[in-house]
Amino acid sequence: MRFSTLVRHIREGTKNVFRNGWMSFASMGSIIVSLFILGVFMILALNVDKLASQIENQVEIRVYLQLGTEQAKIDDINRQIGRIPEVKKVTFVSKEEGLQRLKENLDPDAQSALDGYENENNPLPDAFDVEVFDPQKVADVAKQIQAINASDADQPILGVKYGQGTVEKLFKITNAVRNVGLIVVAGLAVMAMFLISTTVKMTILARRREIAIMKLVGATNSFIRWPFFVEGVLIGVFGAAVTSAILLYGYSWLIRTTQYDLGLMLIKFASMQDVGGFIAGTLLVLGALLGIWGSTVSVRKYLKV
Amino acid sequence: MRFSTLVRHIREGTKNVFRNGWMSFASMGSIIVSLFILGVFMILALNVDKLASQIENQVEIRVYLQLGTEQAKIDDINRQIGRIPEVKKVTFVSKEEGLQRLKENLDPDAQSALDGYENENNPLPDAFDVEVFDPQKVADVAKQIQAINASDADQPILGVKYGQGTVEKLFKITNAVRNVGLIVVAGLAVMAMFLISTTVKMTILARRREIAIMKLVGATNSFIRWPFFVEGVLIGVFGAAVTSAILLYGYSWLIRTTQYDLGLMLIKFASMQDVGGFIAGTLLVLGALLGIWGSTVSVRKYLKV
Amino acid sequence: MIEMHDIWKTYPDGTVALQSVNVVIDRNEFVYIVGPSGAGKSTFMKLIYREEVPSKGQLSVNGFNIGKLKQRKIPYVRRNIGVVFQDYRLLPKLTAYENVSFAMEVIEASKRQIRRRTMEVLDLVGLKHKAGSVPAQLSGGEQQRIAIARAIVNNPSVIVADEPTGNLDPETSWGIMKLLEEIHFRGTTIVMATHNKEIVNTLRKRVIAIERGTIVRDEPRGEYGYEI
Amino acid sequence: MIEMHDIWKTYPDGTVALQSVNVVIDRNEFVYIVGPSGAGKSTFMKLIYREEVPSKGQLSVNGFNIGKLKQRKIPYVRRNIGVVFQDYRLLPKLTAYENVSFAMEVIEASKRQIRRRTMEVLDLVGLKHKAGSVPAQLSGGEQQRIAIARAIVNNPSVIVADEPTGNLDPETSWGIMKLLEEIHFRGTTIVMATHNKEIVNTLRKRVIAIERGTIVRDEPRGEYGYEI
Ligand SMILES: Nc1ncnc2c1ncn2[C@@H]1O[C@H](COP(=O)(O)OP(=O)(O)OP(=O)(O)O)[C@@H](O)[C@H]1O
Ligand SMILES: Nc1ncnc2c1ncn2[C@@H]1O[C@H](COP(=O)(O)OP(=O)(O)OP(=O)(O)O)[C@@H](O)[C@H]1O
Ligand SMILES: [Mg+2]
Ligand SMILES: [Mg+2]
Repeated sequence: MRFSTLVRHIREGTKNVFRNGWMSFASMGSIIVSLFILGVFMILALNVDKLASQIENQVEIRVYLQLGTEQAKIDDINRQIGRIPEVKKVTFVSKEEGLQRLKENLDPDAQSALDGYENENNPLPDAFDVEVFDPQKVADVAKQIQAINASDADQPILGVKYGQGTVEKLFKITNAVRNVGLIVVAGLAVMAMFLISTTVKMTILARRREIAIMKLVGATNSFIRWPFFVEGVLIGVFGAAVTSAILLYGYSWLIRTTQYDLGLMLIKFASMQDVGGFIAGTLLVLGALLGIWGSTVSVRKYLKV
Repeated sequence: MRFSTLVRHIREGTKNVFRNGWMSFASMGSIIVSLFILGVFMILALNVDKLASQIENQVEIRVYLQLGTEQAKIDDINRQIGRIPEVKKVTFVSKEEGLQRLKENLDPDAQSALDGYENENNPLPDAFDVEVFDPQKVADVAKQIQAINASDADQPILGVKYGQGTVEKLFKITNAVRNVGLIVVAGLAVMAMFLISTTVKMTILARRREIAIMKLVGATNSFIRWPFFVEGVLIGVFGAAVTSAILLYGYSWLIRTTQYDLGLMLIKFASMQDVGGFIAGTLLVLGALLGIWGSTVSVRKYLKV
Repeated sequence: MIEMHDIWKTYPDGTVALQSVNVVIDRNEFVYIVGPSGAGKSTFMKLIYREEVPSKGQLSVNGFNIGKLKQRKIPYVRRNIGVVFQDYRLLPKLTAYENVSFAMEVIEASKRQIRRRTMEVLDLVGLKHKAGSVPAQLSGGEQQRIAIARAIVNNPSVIVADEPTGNLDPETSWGIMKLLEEIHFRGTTIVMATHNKEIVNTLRKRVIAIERGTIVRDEPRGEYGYEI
Repeated sequence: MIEMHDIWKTYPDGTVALQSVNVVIDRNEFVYIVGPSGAGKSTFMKLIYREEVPSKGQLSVNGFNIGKLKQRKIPYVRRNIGVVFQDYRLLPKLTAYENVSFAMEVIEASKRQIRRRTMEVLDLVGLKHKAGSVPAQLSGGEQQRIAIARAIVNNPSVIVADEPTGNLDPETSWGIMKLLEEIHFRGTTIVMATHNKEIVNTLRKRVIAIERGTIVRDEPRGEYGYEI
């Protein structure tokens, strides 16, 4: 191919975007709609993932000790728990600290209800907070800690708590959300493909005569394809750019307006830095690919004239 | 209009669906995609709503009494709480029942930890469970109950609990979910309108010549519009039927496969009876409207020949 | 029946297609419009069936003031005019039969009437055997004859034919001319643009010659030619 | 140069358009194809530039066996054939200039060459002043002349013209015929389907008459007519 021919193809492709006004607009519309939906779900997925790992990181085991366990025994148990390979960190929580925490969790009004339970009146047991490396191992580690009792006649461990099954429930929920999300994204991707291929087929149908005439004048297949290719890239990239702009602007707005409300619940959206580049990059690449795929692969059918 | 002309319009409209093969398919595709997305969000919304009201109904106030409060006093407080207009039901939970409930909430392994706390060793206070009519009034009612202390020198109420702010958090979450859902649905509806109007414009563009010729032969506007109307209804209704089928089949599959997992969490999807008719009905009406709107309103522009 | 007073037509791109055209065509006249390529013949015809509107001047057809016609009335004016377009304008997805019967459905004729009359005119143009073919399956001349059949099917009071024999061999052309003459004898006004010298010079009728947008000659029983 | 041996063409709907056609057209011949409407003239021409393929028989053009031609080779065969289609087939969104220059871009001519040659042929068909108009802004005859300009722009070795004067007035027609004759004198083979008796009988060339799909007459320096 001559260089001047390449220039011609790029010029033609660009011109065609405008010449086919409505058709270009419609193709771009399909791409925008598809990418928008995909983008929304990507953002959703990123946030669910972030939320899930936040929650997972908060999963701790609480080990309660018999009232009146001696300091030597406490240190021993501390060491024994620390030796379990899955355990990341063990923190001793004395009954005084426990009471303090309890108070902090209550309404200021209700805090006075705990007055008089300090020091020797403190009914709480001493305890350990145990963090594990892999949150999914929590149940297993809890059993191992409970087993320490077996080697000790004093049965110093009163109980091991890790949320009475809420952890399992939590994992079931986050896994379910992830799976449903995946299915929905896959379904929408198929819909998007259908949508774009339909638009493309309509565009091509409208231009079938045009392609036929070009062929009858002696144009080779690649000569016909090139401007379509350029057209596809332009439409795809532009569509993706528009989508990214809408999505990221909308997302930053969402973060700003919900900051206060959700901040109270210690829930935080994935930040713009985390999301922005990833979304824009993915959408631009996808947009270009969709555009190219749409405008070139489907031309093939009509090239056999 | 003669009856035979009406028959002719219906016949022509039906024929046109097939004559314009790809175009019809594309229009139907747009309608299916739009309705599908709308349907998914409708189902989501129905479930969130159901979940929210389930959770809301579970919101209760727990009123703890000072240790050793006499039966007469207990009955008196019971009556006072019952007199608050927002209160639906008051149930007395003795400390024995409280311990029993606590035990049931624990793992069988851990239940033995509570052995020895029965009867006179029971450290729990007596309590009331208070249900209110409107869950959003919980905080208010709690304050009124706490105020009973003010008229009693004994200060018989140890504390009033209703989830330490979790209720407020819950409402914030469910309201946020509802609002975000509404925004997303509105956004998608706009997208769907755009999508369909684009498809229609493309269809019309392809048939502009056809319409022009009809007009030049002396066809009135309504004569031209009728078959488009019939075509629109057919495409819209058929598209909606396909969408409903996909959605409801998919939903019943979802219910079936997650039944076991989610059943454990006491979470339940809205049933097919609740969802089925509503979704199918709404989609069919919307489909027909979209089809008619698409095929007739947009014809107008090209009727001025 | 057709009256033009100082008609001008300027297209949006600035092309002046007609300049100060004054013409009266009476009921039951037969008029040839001749002139070189690009003279304004098709524009002249398009004004009559209101595909284009005059930029200036007074035009009335069958008593209707075309310039001030209400949108709602246009179809009814057109129903009295049968048009053979220079580029045929057949509906590509309809068969030859449907392309013709369509024009009758528009005026809400009865089903039986439509069947009978459509087959009749297809026979008149010699294409009964091609009734089921779509335009893409017809030769150029065959498409032109379908266009003629559509124009005459409703027995309009005016027939406007833009080069109806452009793609026909001399023999078929004569067949079509005989058909038009017969229709003319039965009382139809015929306005026909043509380049066919032989036809114009043999079948002598009124000849209006247009050149560069102006009428340069208007003779009853004239000959082909447009140089002044 | 063009050789047909026992060529048959049956369209998918069963229409037999050509039956057992045998013809040899040499380099630098000028041939008229005549015949009534629907005889098979356009089909005959479509086979030459391979818009249609023969159902049976041997066809070679410029030494290529058209029936067995590889898809990849078709464009290069077509580049040596300039075609004037009966229905023009101009690209509706391109201007007159672009419609013509497009045929040169296809063969990757240089930009300067394209400019010069395109304006040259537009001038030859008398439409330099309409270079910027799209087909919808051109009269029937003007569109036809753009189609002719496109066919000759690349100096092909064969020109296949399907009724190139169907929508032209006699004077413009003669202009086009002079153009074709000049091109013919410079060594181009010309195959032209026509209904124009005057041209055929004045500008005497070889005449092939087709009727109902068969060649009924083939005379050097023949006259218009196809009855046996
Ligand atoms: N839609 C349009 N926009 C701009 N110019 C136009 C349009 N239609 C026609 N013209 C121009 O107006 C002039 C007259 O065109 P018209 O079609 O009336 O010619 P004609 O006499 O019918 O020619 P022919 O014999 O070639 O059909 C021509 O120069 C043509 O280019
Ligand atoms: N694509 C097609 N499918 C079916 N039949 C066709 C097709 N194209 C042409 N025909 C038929 O084949 C026959 C020959 O057609 P062709 O176009 O070759 O005629 P022609 O000699 O060019 O006529 P004209 O002078 O009217 O252009 C006609 O009867 C026509 O109806
Ligand atoms: Mg004209
Ligand atoms: Mg032909």
